[in-house]
Amino acid sequence: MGILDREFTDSNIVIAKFEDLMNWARLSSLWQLGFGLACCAIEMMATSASHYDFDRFGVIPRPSPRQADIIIISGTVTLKMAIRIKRLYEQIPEPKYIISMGSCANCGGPYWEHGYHVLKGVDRIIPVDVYVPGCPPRPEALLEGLLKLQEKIRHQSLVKNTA
Amino acid sequence: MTSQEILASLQEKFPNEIFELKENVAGPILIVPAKILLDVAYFVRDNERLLFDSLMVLSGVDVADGEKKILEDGSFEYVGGNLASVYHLHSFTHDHKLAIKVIVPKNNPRVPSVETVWRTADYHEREAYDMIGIIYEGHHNLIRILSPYDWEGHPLRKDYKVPEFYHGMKVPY
Amino acid sequence: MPEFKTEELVLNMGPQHPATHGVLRMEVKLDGEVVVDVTPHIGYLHRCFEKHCEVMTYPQVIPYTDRMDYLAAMYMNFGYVEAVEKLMNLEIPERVKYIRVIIGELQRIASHLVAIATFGMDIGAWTPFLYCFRDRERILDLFEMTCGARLLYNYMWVGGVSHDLHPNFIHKCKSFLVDLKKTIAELNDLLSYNKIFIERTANIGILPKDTAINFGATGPVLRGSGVQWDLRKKDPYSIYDRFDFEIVTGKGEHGTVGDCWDRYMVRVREMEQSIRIIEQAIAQIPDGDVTSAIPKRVKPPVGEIYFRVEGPKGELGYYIISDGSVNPFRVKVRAPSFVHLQLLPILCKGHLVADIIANLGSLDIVLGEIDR
Amino acid sequence: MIEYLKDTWLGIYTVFVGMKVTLSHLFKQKVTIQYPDVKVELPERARNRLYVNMDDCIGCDQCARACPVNCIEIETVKSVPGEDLGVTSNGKKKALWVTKFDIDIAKCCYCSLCVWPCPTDCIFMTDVYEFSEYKRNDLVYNFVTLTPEDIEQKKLNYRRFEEEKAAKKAVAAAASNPPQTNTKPELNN
Repeated sequence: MGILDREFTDSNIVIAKFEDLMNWARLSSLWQLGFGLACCAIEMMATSASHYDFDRFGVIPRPSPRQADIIIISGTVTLKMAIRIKRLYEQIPEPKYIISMGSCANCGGPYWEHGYHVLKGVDRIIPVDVYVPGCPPRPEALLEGLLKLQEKIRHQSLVKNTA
Repeated sequence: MTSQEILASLQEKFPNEIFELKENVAGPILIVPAKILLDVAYFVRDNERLLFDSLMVLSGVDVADGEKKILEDGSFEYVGGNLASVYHLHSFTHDHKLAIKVIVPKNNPRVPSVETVWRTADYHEREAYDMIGIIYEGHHNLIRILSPYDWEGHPLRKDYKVPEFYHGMKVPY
Repeated sequence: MPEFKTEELVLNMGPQHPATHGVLRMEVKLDGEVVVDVTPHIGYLHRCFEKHCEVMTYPQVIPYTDRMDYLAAMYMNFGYVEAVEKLMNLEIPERVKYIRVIIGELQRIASHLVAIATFGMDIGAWTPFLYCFRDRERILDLFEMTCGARLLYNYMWVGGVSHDLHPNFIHKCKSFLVDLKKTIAELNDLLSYNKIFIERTANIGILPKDTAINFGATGPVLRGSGVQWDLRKKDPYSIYDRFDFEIVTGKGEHGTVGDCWDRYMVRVREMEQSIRIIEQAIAQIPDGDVTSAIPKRVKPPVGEIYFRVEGPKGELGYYIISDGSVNPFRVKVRAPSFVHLQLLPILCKGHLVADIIANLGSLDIVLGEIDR
Repeated sequence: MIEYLKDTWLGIYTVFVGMKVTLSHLFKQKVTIQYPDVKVELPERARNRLYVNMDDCIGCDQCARACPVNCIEIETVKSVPGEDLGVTSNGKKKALWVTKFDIDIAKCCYCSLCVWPCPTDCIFMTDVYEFSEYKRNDLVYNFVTLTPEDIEQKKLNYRRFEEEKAAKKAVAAAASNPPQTNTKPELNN
């Protein structure tokens, strides 16, 4: 039985410190699944490129979902793709986080009304942690979304299930 | 060559068929009967004076000229009517253009495939089949291309109804 | 000697694959490491553009055209507004024509920069990606200054453009062009003439001239095969007939004409030609009002038109049917990438698995445009 | 053999040419923006989050009609005589109470088509781009300045006014016409 599998009724001082350490470690190296869908993927690429440099926040693209912590849904999720996204999500080991980037991933965006083949929001199939609005969001907006996610991770608890 | 001259040479080659030249704001459109489309295609590609070696685009169109019937739930559908398959051709050698239109009834939308004439027609025909529902006879692999392989209906028809669910995912907002 | 039993292996690449340009799935049949057949499966980004056009008014379609080829959104606007203007027989001010050409050519450079960056990344070169994106960022800054958006602009409108050029635009654009020339030289040192890069791309995916024409290839792919074909010269639209530039074609310097290296190099050299066009346009641009010709109500007469422009990826055509109302009856887009993707099986046959990615990168496809 | 050696030499040489380019970049100005600490100023035409200045809005619904995405929802109630709604900053007289002005920013495509038709320039795009949320519903922006009680009151006022008007009309009609026309005043809400 590891410490992570035990259930505690409340967090004592050891757990609280351990939590802080865990959360700090988690939030400082969020490896993302290198995964682009549509227009927002270009802004995600621009975020990884020289001007914005995603690596400064410990975000490194990984080719395989099994090595990733975070998946940025960057673009329109179509019904054909939704099944695959769900599978990718299930392959990511816990703890896993999702940033929904851009209008399309948030709620279908410009395609919400007449898009017969567009999933109206990725939150219909997988739970989303942070919604970044924009069409597409500026790279800074994505970075801000990431900072928000880090803030969320910082206050996570091993004891209580906050997600 | 102008469209008039092309029409004349086609009429010469196929004396028993009826071609029609429809006036349009951006150049006339040649309407060709569906059953001889493949012969016409080979002719316009290989004839020395025409040499249409490039198919710029093939588009399927729902003409929606049938009778509009309002259903009980407020939606509507077209009974009868036509579908059209439009070919825009261009010749690299002579640098002239031609638009060909084939009109087929909606209840039996069969058009011969020109995939063997211009290979680029392969995807375009699959798309027209997927979106409009025109069946291209003689195509080697006429399956859906853009929508999932188990999708139902042809989305670009004017009376298309969006399905409620697809694989357990709600489709409308 | 016992006989080895061999059978074909089916390998699935994508739709999530770090080296496919977007959400493309490829079913690859392999004999050992040699590719027997490639079947692309598309439609993972099918966003129903053509259905949306039927319910939108003509100006409302423009934001959706942006979202097709998001790497060349300005050019997508360009083709659409030119088509609608042709259908309406609308005369637009001279200044607007020049602005469109300048912005369009800048967009072509931006699109080619991404094509080169991702091609390098596919082959295994990470550094050119950083340099190309650095320069692309400057073009985006110019666009943002002009119309306020970074990627999807909705800048060109039927009859005009939404904003006049920013007062600083010409100055900044000129200094950018000076720097870009240096970058191109750097890029050639870094990537184009690198021996490893040449080994990976020369003599790979050879596309003969006749096949290219029969498959409807256009743009850099067709020119890479050595065909002198550029709509800006051969079928001029807008005011491209006023500028002096060359049609760049592949010459097979490091292999056979029409291989991956030729297609790549055509893009690099086309950027130089775009610089020439922009410099001429900046020198000639007249003053004037840019919004005066925008009609209050865009309502083309009954009719249909197929209008094509030379997009960064190839011939971009809009087939618009108007029934006389404010909404288009049917808009069909002839997307260059959609046509080019058909070439992939032809190019890959007989090569190794790693060359699939080189071929795919050299075609420079954008899935938003393929699936629409 | 010579070919082989030449190829090897070229391979090594061209790699070093590339290395030289990279090395020269070491001494160039850095382009990375240290984002949370340094924020670049956006150009004046920057198109980011929409904002509505409700003081100037006359409830004409033109932005909602221009929107290709239909992310703007406007509901209005007519004012009754005697109510003063004020004038907008460019001198247009207001005649409608705007009881609902919701913009679903999550649907918005930032095309700025809604900005141009506005007669009072009250809807515009700001340079705010940092507004990500943990919950999807937080992205629906509510611009109405009236309180819910106020809105109820305005609706009630208008309904009452209409009823009175209808009643007056009925009285007038009854006075001018013979009583056999059994017209019932139509209740308009």
